Amino acid sequence: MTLILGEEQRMLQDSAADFFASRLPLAANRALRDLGLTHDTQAWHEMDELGWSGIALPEELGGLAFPLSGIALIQAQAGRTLAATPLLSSNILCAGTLALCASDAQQRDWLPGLASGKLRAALALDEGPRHDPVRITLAAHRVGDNWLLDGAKAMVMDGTLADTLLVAATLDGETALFILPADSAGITRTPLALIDSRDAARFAFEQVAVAADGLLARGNAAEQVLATVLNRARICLAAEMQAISRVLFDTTLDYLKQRQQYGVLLGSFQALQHRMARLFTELELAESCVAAALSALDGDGDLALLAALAKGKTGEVALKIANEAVQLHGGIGVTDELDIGLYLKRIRVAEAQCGDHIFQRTRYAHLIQLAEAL
Amino acid sequence: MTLILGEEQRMLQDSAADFFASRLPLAANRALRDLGLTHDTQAWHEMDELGWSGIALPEELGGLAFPLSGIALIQAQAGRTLAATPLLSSNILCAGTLALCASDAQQRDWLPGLASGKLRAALALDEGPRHDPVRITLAAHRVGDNWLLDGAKAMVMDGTLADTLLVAATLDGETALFILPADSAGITRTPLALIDSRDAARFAFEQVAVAADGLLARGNAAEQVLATVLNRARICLAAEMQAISRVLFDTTLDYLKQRQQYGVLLGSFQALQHRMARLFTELELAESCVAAALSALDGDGDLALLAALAKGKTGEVALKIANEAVQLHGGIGVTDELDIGLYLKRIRVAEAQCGDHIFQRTRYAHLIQLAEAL
Amino acid sequence: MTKSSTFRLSAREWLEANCPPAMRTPPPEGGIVWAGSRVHFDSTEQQQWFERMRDKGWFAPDWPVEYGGGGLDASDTRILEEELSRLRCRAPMINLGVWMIGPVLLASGSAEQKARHLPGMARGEVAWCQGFSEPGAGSDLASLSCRAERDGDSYVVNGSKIWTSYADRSDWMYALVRTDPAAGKHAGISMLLIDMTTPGVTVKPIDLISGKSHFCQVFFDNVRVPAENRVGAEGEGWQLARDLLGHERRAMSKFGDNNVPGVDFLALARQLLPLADTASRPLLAERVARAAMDEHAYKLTLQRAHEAGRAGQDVSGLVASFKYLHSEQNRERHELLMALAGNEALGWEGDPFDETLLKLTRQWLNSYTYTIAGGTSEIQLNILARRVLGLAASGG
Amino acid sequence: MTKSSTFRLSAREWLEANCPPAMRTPPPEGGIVWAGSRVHFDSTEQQQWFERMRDKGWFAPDWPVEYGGGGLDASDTRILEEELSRLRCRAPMINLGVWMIGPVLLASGSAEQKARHLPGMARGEVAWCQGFSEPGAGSDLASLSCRAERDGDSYVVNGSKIWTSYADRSDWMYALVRTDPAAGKHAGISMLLIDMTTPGVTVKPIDLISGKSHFCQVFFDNVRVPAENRVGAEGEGWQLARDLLGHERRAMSKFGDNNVPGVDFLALARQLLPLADTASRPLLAERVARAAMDEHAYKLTLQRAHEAGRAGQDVSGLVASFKYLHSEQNRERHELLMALAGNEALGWEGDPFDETLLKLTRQWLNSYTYTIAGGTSEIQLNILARRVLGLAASGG
Repeated sequence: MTLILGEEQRMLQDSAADFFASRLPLAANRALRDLGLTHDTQAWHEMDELGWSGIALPEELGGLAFPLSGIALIQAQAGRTLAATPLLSSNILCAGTLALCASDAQQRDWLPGLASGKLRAALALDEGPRHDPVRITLAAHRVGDNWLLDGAKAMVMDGTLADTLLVAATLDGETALFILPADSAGITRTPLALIDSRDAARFAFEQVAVAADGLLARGNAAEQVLATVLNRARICLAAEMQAISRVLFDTTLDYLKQRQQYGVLLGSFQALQHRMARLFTELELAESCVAAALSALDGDGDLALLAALAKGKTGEVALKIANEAVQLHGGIGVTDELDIGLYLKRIRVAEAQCGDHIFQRTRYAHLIQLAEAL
Repeated sequence: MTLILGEEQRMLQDSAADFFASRLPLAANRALRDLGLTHDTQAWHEMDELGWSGIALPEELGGLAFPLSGIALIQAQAGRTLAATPLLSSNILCAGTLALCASDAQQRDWLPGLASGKLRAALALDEGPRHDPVRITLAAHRVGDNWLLDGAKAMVMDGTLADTLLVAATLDGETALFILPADSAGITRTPLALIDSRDAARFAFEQVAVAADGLLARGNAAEQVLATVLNRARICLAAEMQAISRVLFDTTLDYLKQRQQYGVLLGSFQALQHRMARLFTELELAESCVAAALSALDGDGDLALLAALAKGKTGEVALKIANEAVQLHGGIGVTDELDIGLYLKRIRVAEAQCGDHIFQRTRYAHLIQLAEAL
Repeated sequence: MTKSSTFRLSAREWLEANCPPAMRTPPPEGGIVWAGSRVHFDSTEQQQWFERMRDKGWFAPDWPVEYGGGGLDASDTRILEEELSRLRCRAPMINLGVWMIGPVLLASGSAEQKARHLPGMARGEVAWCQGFSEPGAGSDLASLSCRAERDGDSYVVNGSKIWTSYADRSDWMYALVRTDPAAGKHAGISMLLIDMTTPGVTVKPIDLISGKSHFCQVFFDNVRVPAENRVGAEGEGWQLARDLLGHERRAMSKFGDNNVPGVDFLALARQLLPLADTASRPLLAERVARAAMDEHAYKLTLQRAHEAGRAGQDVSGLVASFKYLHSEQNRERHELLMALAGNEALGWEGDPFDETLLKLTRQWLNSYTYTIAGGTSEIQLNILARRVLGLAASGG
Repeated sequence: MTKSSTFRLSAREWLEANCPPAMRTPPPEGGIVWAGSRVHFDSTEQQQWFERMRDKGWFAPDWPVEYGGGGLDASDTRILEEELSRLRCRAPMINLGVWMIGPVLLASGSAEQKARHLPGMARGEVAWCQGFSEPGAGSDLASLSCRAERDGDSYVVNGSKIWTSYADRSDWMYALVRTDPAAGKHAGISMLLIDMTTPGVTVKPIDLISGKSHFCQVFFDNVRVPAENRVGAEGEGWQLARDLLGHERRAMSKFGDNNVPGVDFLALARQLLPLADTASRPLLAERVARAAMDEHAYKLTLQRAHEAGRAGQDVSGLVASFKYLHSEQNRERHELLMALAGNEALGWEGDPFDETLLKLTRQWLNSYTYTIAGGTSEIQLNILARRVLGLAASGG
């Protein structure tokens, strides 16, 4: 396992940084929010043209031969300017699932569209307030050649813009994964306005018919694939949160170095210095976890363990840094004018998505056989 | 419920403070430790003469008409000089149990001795590493007119010096409480050397015969009585820990005001100031919990809830203050010469006894119906 | 019957008769009348309650009748407050005139200032706002730089004030301005009464991370203020502000009494816990218990301070910790509820989300304000360390 | 074959032949030989290993042969260390002479000093201790007050040194003393070599909260030290001490390599968890997981710093955080194990307690030392804030 970036990774990181700085800088994303928009469709097409939607997908189906860590690197750079991308939903969660368990025919049906960005997919999984991939109640049953889906999904990220849905259901007591057009008959979609202004929707499924070839996997296979893509998503979210933490830390550090109070620099107050120094050590610990998880994303390391470690640690640290950033900025810290609030809100969403740091800690406990000890 | 002391309570508190300052000051308790002694027998007789062993026990059996909070007040003052007393084991836990559930005959047999200090009793309850009053495996069964006890008790406070044992056993799947002489045939007693140098022993019970009138209570009654005396003990331990926290806080504050480093007073470093200020607020919160629990000890307030609150909060705060006291004293903080280490060790023992702050928090969660919500 | 029991009975009787039952319930958000020239009522009951209290003189019960007050002595005023609280009457209005600047004018204003301004305050006809904080000054109020230059019979004011509540609905502002830049930090400050309709005054509402707010920024661009509108002498502003801020706690407690009731922490936690993933549930329950214990301990501390204070003990140290404890615990409870509510607390607005949880989310964002406004937690800790614990200032 | 591969092979061969298998296991507590005139061996193997390494010159492999060293160049010295580590050989002895003062004498000592002292160090015949810290000086080393007054050909030393490891078993001390109280804080300091048998030297071992320790306090009462025992010029002591402390990390890492293995955190936690009360168990498991995650993250950080350093990146900030992180995490793990072990961790000594848990208890008490010794956590945070984050010193 290597914990520093390779040459190719650095190049992708730099070009992603350039892209977001010039094409979707923070001001542009703030403007989108003020217009009530969740993303910039044209900019997404440009990302597609860069080949990002096809990262780590089969080349013969339009994919790009770049390892998965590429998406985490892009997501981190997007995090710095708070840009939304289609990559987590469409590539990591949905195309990733197809690549792992779909039949050749299914892959041919869906992957070219997803890899090129012609299709946008979203994963419909969570039903309750907290992420819980093992408690699925949306039910599937066989009727003739078709499947019928009944139930609801409370929070589907990118659910409003998605034309394709990947749905986790329960089928004869097992987990099953289906793929279907998002406008299938019987689906009611309700857009959600989130604190981070990103796209999300709530779904109701009433007797939704899915063709026979809409079933991607069931039972153990489905659970394992779901676990894998969720772990990958966790690492991408960790990379994003870590990038945001770094922006918030640096911004706050700069502020403390410039701002005067009672005639002295804020940053010269020892109580604040110690808080910043502690945050610095936390930030660096989290950075190492992300670095290791990036390796695991590319197959070098224990994916499940490092995903739990990275998302758990970055989530905890990001919340802490965001809270301190607001507090140390004082009054202006709570104004919408400052960017800190935007980062804070995004962190809250990323922290909740795919399991918050408490969830990840229980995962980690399980993986190191602490739960067995009980 | 009143949260400040009444006139009589203040008088008792003052006389206890005088007693420990003059008769068992910290230097004397340190000297006892260096001699390998757990307590000062003569001083204990003097406490008996002051009537303390009989507090809140029936006057006609030698008791003293002072409410139970008296013992917590004494224990707090004893805590300040780290003096051991017989009161928690003999009065609160053992005599308290007898007064609550023993027959008149049993009370006449045992209470006069306990109230006068002629007898010293200890509660044999804990069997595992952590306090757990519901997991009792020491077994009792009936054989003719007698009871036979089999099993072991891992940690009996004051177990070496006790002449009388109150034993929690399991009888036909229920909890049962027995009283018997500590030198009964079949009992093996192993003295323990603890970090706080107080008296404790481990016990093995092999076919220990207890006379028919050795059974004090069983089933629901036994469990309720045990719960009550444990809650009282928790409050006394909370009062003691709080008193120690205050000594440690004051000592550390004084040190910070006197000690120079790099030419300035340690106490002028803002990072340390903020830590002390936070500790101050924690200390005062804990103080209020103890005050409310003292009222509950005297029947005014929810005993179980306030016991969990007081012991949970004081334990958490005491550990924090003790750790900070060591750290802020620097190098000399870890020497045996300084008293801080003695207080630290006592806090560790008091924190573990009758359930640490994590245990108390789960109790509190249960009592406010959070567990039911699960 | 003593004089005071007589007053208590008559006050109670009057309130029972005149406070509409609808006004004895906690107000909805923004449901308290902001008194002033542009007063607006949401309901007939609100208007009745406002007018009856006004006509009784009880907007300012302890002010002299000549200025529109109720003419009560301190003891009867306290009795009236107890009765208002007993009946759970809403505050009939919010009025910084009566609560804040009024008492200062009563004590230190000129005869003309009293006659001109107090009756309007006491009748709730003029809305006042406070111009103290400035951008860039933070907690360090005395470093203010809003400039008032003497020009004949007027001052010419240039600069800006921030965090001014309801400036956009106010008729007048009492403001601290720097009249002598050469004098010491505190000595160069004076207090002016500024008509908000004067040319050159611009008000810009401030959006917070939690959304719209009642805070505004106010800009002064060559605003001419007659010199007769200066309270006290030149350079006395700092002392007057200190007197005035002595009334702030009382005023804030009235705000507090009538605050929108927050989400019920324990009730919501109990409702959300069973919905959590199995593995996290006991951990979340423990965190809830911990926060509940802290809150319990805090409430007991309020009670203990009250009892100890009545028994003549010095409780200044305890009292100095309240703001810190309350705001920090409040933050912590909101963080916890956010974790419990997960996805359901990510909503900004809109029907699909539960109303209570939308409120939670806004309150969570708002909870950041309380550890900053009115003296940051860091300032509170400085005060505790230095004034209460007696540690020397400034080592590094 | 290159010169270095030749050396590697011959070193490996020699070590395989000469390091007794028993010396290739981690030593028990106190199981490393403290070299010096009163050297003591616990076993024949220990003595063999000591004598063979001594005779090979490998106590000081990179010192000139004339002073009893091994005469190796830097590259071969590193190869030897790698081979020692590969075979898991114990350090054959602890010797502050070779590790700390020896290199300083080699660089800055007089010819007489080198000839007199170096061979005894290199042969492990003379035990050295370090006299830097003083009671009352804490982290502020330069405020030392131990006084050395010139009197003819001697200095007369008065004062006290504290935290001197193994002073009670040492033959000589290198000490910092104040030779010129009038000079600046740093400028008045000189370094002396003091024979511990000189009249007026008293050594008192220090008991810690965890029990007996190797630390001592050393008192000087009119101790006469020949002026020829001063290293370098008068007033050069501070600079020499800085050079010397540059070697400390290397020396400490050797101590570290041979440290008593601690209790295995996760193994012990797994063993104790099932014994905990049902309600606390998931909470304790979560705390264990959290500490394990922190430790995992720390180890990854060590690795990352290593890789980044090799790739030429600046890792000074990262490295500056290691001591703080390691000692604080270590404290936390011990606190946690104490909670898990409950009653069973309350033992001070004696058979009834499990040996591992008795060790845990002592280690817990010892864990307090690590956040204090070698620069407190507070000092570490100051360094991070000022040197790494670039925040200005001293606001208050």
